[in-house]
Amino acid sequence: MLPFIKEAVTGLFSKPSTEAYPFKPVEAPAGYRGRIVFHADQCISCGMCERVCAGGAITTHSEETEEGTLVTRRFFLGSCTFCGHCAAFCVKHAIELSQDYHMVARTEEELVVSGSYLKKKPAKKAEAACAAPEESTVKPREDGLPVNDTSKCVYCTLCAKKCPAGALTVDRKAKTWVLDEDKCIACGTCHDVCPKKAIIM
Amino acid sequence: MTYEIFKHFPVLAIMCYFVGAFIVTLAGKRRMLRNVVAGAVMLISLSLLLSLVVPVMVDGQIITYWMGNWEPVEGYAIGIAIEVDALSLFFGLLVAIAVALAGFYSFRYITQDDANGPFFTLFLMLSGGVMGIVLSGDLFNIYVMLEVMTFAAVGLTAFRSWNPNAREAAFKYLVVGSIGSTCVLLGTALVYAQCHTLNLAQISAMLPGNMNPTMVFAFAMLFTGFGCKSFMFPFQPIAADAHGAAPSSVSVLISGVFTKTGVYGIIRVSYFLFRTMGLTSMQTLLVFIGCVSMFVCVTMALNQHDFKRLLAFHSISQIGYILTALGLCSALGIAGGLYHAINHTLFKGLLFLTAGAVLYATGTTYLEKLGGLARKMPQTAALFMVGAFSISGIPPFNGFASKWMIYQATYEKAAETGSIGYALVTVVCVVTSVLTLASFIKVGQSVFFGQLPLEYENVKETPLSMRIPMWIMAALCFLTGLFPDLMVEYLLGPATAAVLDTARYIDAAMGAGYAEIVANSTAYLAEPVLVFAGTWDPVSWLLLFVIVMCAVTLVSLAGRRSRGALTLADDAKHATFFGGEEAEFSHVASGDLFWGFKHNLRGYLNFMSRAHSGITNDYVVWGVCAMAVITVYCFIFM
Amino acid sequence: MFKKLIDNSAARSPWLFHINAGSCNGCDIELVALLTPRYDVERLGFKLAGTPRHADIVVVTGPVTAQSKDRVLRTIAQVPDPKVIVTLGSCPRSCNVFRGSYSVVGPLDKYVPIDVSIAGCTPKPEAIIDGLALATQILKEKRGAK
Amino acid sequence: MEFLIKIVYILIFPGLLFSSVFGLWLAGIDRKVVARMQRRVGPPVLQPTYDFFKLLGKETIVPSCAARHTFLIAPYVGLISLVVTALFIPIGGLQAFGGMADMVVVLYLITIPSLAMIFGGSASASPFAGVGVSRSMVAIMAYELPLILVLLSIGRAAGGTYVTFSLERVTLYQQMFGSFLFDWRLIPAALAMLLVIPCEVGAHPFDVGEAETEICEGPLVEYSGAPLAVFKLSHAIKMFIMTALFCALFLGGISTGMLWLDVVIALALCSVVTLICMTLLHAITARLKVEQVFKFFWTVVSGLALVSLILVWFVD
Repeated sequence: MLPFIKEAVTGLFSKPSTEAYPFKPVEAPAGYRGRIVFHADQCISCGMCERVCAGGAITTHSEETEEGTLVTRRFFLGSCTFCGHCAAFCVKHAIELSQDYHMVARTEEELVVSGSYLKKKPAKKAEAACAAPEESTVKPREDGLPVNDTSKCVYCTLCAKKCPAGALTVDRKAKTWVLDEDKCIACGTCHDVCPKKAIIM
Repeated sequence: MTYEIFKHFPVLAIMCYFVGAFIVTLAGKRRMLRNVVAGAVMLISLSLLLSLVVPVMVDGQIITYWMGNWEPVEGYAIGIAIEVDALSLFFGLLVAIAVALAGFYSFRYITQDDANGPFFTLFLMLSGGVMGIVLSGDLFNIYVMLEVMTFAAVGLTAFRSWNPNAREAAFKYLVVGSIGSTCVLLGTALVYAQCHTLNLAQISAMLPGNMNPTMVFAFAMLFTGFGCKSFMFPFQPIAADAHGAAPSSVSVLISGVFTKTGVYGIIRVSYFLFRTMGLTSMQTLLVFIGCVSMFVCVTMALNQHDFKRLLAFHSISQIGYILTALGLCSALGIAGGLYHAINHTLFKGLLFLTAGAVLYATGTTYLEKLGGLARKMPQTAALFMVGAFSISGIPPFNGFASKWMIYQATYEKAAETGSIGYALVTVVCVVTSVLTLASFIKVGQSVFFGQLPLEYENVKETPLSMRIPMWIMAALCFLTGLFPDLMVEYLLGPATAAVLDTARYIDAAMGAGYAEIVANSTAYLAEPVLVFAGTWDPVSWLLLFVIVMCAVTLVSLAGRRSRGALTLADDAKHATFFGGEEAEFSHVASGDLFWGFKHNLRGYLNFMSRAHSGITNDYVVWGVCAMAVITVYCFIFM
Repeated sequence: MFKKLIDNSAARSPWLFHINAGSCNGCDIELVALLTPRYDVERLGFKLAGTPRHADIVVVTGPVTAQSKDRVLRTIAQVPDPKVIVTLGSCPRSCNVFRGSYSVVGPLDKYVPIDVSIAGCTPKPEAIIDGLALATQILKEKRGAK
Repeated sequence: MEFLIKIVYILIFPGLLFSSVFGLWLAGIDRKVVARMQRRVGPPVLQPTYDFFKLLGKETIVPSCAARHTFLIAPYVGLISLVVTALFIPIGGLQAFGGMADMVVVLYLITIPSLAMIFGGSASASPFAGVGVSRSMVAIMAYELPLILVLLSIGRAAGGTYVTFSLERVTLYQQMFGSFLFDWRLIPAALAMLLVIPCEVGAHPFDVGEAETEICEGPLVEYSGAPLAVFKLSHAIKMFIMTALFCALFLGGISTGMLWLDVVIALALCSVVTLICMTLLHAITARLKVEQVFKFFWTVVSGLALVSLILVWFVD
């Protein structure tokens, strides 16, 4: 009993350990995963974020316009677990979890983070495609190893990352996709993970 | 003498009941006629006694009536006397009021039972017997009336003879009651052998100071006998059985009136006939028995699952209060005891009548089965609460006024004698009072509040003819609590003086100066002057209450406008907050209430429950042991 | 004047009632964290009430499970007016990761209008304080509307 | 004139207005200081007042299976009897209705608010209330025994060779011979009384009946709006009354000759007693179980009070 009394009395005469929060702003600690910030201009529409989102918070809406496809990516914070998977999987670092935790809303719309960008129609490529329409069609190989459809590939490197045998080397800058046929075990992982369905087996 | 005419009233009051009892039988199955006769009898008797208030209570007369005009010859009373002093009239009034109210209640209540005929005969016999005891001035006459009363009560207990419990209770009652009657008869015979007279006044002139072993034995017998009639500890289990089984209006009589005759007998025996009350040992004995009765019975009451059995145990608990107060042998104590006696008759009567109302409406008094009746029977619930508050001594009801006097008296006695034991008596009284409150909260929670079981969805309020007597009793509970000054001045004061002033009683019967010549000592056992250390002034208290109530009502009315009308709908919003299934019946059972209390006292409570085994033989053994112990005690200390 | 007094007091003494509609307990713990010396919402007059009858603000956590739905709705109905319904965390707002489960029948706004939602999984206590402050404001508006 | 003075007593000075204001203030400092002892900032001192007025403005819901009249009347009965109790307790020698049978009256009157809560809760037909009713009643049974022992000790000590039940005499005696708190025979009784106060008020660690977390505030579970406000007010006034009773019984000897100064001192003492017996206990203890409360009061606390009674009785 006595130690408690001592504690209480010393508590009475010491400074309270309470934060003065609403009157004095408080910063979230480093590493806090708060409100999602979407840099739409960096998005390459690989759709990885949407696929890894556990809460199903990310939706994509595309609209065809004259200049190309207007892609709107919508992050509904009310359904978000703030796990950070989308940010981790985004190769372009277009998604970022900020330290802003003031996610209080009266309506649903206030909880939505969205960004749109215009995916231009590939005008030049289209001409090239016109020139050699047949060549661009890639057929599956007969030995079961993967083939890359370069017209679809965005060189996101996901297939290389996922490849269990390390048979794929993808270089984003050089836009190359090289398969080491000796290492490949034809497991099909690259085919499964490819967001653009560019790998054909 | 201007009061000549009043001389005949007491005997008429007694005879009224007996004559009425036989006329009622003649009425047969004609209910109206029967009710008229019984009602008239009860009202006549009540008004006869009320008319005696002025001469006896106010003017201090003692009315003596010699049956057949057999007046004393040469200082020996050879005739049967009816002698009414303030004490007798006090008890007489109490009897008449309780009988009248219980009787009027019965008119409707008893229609549920098919056998109508014998009820009022027995009822009036019981009333007449009780009235005979309290007004009589003759020891053997008292015995005869005691027997009349006991057998009528046994008959009434077994009245619902289709109920095996009732038959069993009546049997137990008969057996244990006989112990009491035997004791009284033996005591009476011994006294007659010693004094050659049966007149109370003459005995009380001759006996005190002339005690010999025979008389000590006679005293022990009379004391035990009347104690048995008042169901003091250890005779209390019989009361529980009898009250539980008898019809409620009869329970009113058994609890409110029948037990009072025991108290009256103890007063007459120990304050008048033997004047042993002056002895410390005697005071200790009575106070001890009172305390044990009140504490044991109140804890037993907490353990009960039946409304009426619970009330029965409370009766004895309250009798314990009365005995404790009377055992103090001080004016304040006697006044407090008598005050509590009349209060007990009123509030316990009221409670038994509400129990009867519940039984009438639902067919059961089993606490675990009932619940939520306040919504269906709001008036009965209100009446119950008046009764419960009165018995628990909540101001401003009457129980508080009398308990206050008892606390005061016990504590003053403690200071006077310098004995800390009496201070502990005060503590026991207060604790008992709290436990009483607890057990009535248990009843309130299990019967009137909480959830309403589905089978009682169609229960209706009791008929008006049953509610009127209850309301009268409730009003009396309130009034007797509100005007303790008037009570003291007109009822308790004279009665207390009568208890302490034996010389006047003797002189009134035997002729002036008789006491001085014959009696050894006519000194007061205690100063018959009521001294209050403080005054309890409920009227100004009530004034406060009314004013504050008005203020609060005004405020709440003012607030109500802004809140809008209170709606009462049967939707989720107005359902009780509960996490379980919607329709779940979740009433806290009466047995589970006060678990914290029962858990701590489980050793004691289990012992007590086992001791109240319900076996007649056990109870007889208890009674005989009590008789033996009291006898031995009297021989040692007198 | 009396009305103004009551209105002012109402803003300073919002009592909370907390309903767990199948939450993982994360939000519940953060709500309780508000009572700790560090956050101490009692200084703003908030108090965790034991029963819906005393509450002004109902705080719901968890996706509404099939088992809890009836009880949640019943309890919300039992809060006296004016009341504000606050959802704490993502679950009651959208069922979050539990969406589509056979046992989840949420989100809450299928059944009752939500006044304030506090997002986060779980929200930071400061965010909860923000949310409750907003709820208090709404409470005031509702009082005025009445 | 006398009637007017009575009205003033009832409505203003020790009565309704004053006891409400002071009670709410006591409740406020209690909450504030508990918070500070736990190193929190704590609510403003006026917080109970805000709560009270807010509740006045809320909707009152009567559950459909409640006994309506009892449910609605009970809080007011409790409040009234508390206000009336306030009139009987001498505050710094000022007793609105002196010379009455105070001690026993006070003993019984202060159970009425708890009783009102019990009957009101019981009338609400909630099973939580049922449990709360049971627990509150056990708490009453628990503290009543030590309380009467304390009162008897005081009555004997103040009565000299005689005994008294009059608070007025107790105060007078203390003004002549010094406060009872400094009488060594009565120190156990004072300790017992300090423990009785939180139990009577329903404060930690003896608030078994109104446990929010376990049984949803027990008897109060179905109350909302104005009746609840009245109960909260009663709770606050009870704090005032019980501490004032303690001051009258044990600290009545302070007399400066000026009535108003006496009253102010008495009120300050009330606050101090509140801080000691309620706030400190609240800060350092957790809630006991109901059977522990009962056991504690019937053994330890009653034992203390009994020791005092015996000392007062046999030692001069």
